[in-house]
Amino acid sequence: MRTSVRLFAVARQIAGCDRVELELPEHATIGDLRQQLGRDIPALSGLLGPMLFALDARYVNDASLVPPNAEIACIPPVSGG
Amino acid sequence: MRTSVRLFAVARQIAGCDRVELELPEHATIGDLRQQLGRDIPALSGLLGPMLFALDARYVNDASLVPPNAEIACIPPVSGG
Amino acid sequence: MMIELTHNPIDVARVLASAESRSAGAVVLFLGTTREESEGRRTASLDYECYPEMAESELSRLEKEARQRWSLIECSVVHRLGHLEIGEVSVAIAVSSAHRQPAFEAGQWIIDRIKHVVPIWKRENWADGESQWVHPGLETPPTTAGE
Amino acid sequence: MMIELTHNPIDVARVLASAESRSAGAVVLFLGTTREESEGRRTASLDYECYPEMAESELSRLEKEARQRWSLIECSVVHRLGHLEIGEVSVAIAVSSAHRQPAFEAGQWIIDRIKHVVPIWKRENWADGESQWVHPGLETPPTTAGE
Repeated sequence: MRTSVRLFAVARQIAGCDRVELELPEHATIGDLRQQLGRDIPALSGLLGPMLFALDARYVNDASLVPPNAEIACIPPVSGG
Repeated sequence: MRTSVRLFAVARQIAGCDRVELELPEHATIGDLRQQLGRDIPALSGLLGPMLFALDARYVNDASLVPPNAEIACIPPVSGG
Repeated sequence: MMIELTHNPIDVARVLASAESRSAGAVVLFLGTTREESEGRRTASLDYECYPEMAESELSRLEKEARQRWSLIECSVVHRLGHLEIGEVSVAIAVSSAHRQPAFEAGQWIIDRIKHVVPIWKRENWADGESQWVHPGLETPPTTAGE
Repeated sequence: MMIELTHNPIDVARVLASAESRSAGAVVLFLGTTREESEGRRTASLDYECYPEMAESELSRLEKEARQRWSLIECSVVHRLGHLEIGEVSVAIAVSSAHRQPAFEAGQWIIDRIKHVVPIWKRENWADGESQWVHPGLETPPTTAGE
């Protein structure tokens, strides 16, 4: 399935765009998505370890399933405040 | 020696004045002053236990000597802030 | 740095501005405000008095001690005196530091110490007409108005 | 209560006013401000970006959780976005409570949590011309201006 991932801050900088489209198998997890993202954008792979992911604006862990048509966001370590 | 003590808040209210003159022996301590204050203003005696005293605007304890011509103040438990 | 006792309403913006700095990453402002209710009894207004010479020197000592304990950039304390209506600011403390922890800790420490050592006293003018000096640990008799 | 993300300078007086209440005895205001120096390197300016939908909902969650943890009267959080010069306010948190302890604790807790969970990121624009996204725990490459 086709999944769109929003990118922010350093991830957006490195990818050169604020959204990337990944091809994932059915029943893929966030962990699978993390790996696919590293394969599709090799420059990102070294930075993905500490990144979190959000599904419909809520944090999820690597075991969570990626539903079709969900809004997925890649969240680098935050530095607001 | 003649010693003047400044009174504030409830002590001033009860004494009815903001300053009281006490007659103390030479080499009297703050502890002596505390007792004399209670004898001179009996209505105050029940409240003096938790009161502190200041000499020239610094807290002192009951063992401190009362020097001549010092500014002594009776400091009830504070409630600023 | 601003250490003041004032009979006028506290200019909170001015206290806050006194703590601003290009090297500060954090500013903590504490405001003590007069509450309508105290231990279940309604307050109409409050009066604050102090031992002026000593209150100011004790506030300065607290500012100096706070600077010894924490790495602060600015530190200001302004305490109101006289008659206050409900909702007014009785004390304003503004502290700035490079990082947030010292500013929070120093602000909290200063207001705690004010409530223990600075010779300032408040009188509650209860809504039922009685007035009473507040002295923690002492049972105080009511006063008549204006005393 | 005021939970906001804004590209305009934060109106600190308005945030503070939003926390005022006749039943409050304490108001704590925290300001995060942009520092001229960070770990020994000079900063010229900063840029903040966020994941808008999630940043706002995370700030709301923090406000709700703070109210569950402490007895608060008011609680407001405003975070700035976009380009900030040195000395500007990046975040303002105002908390009021009957007594001072909850306001201090909640204020401190909210800024700590913001720095851990709210998807907002800053880019340091160093005085030497380099820019760099800040991601605690990640070594980030410099960016070229305007990227």
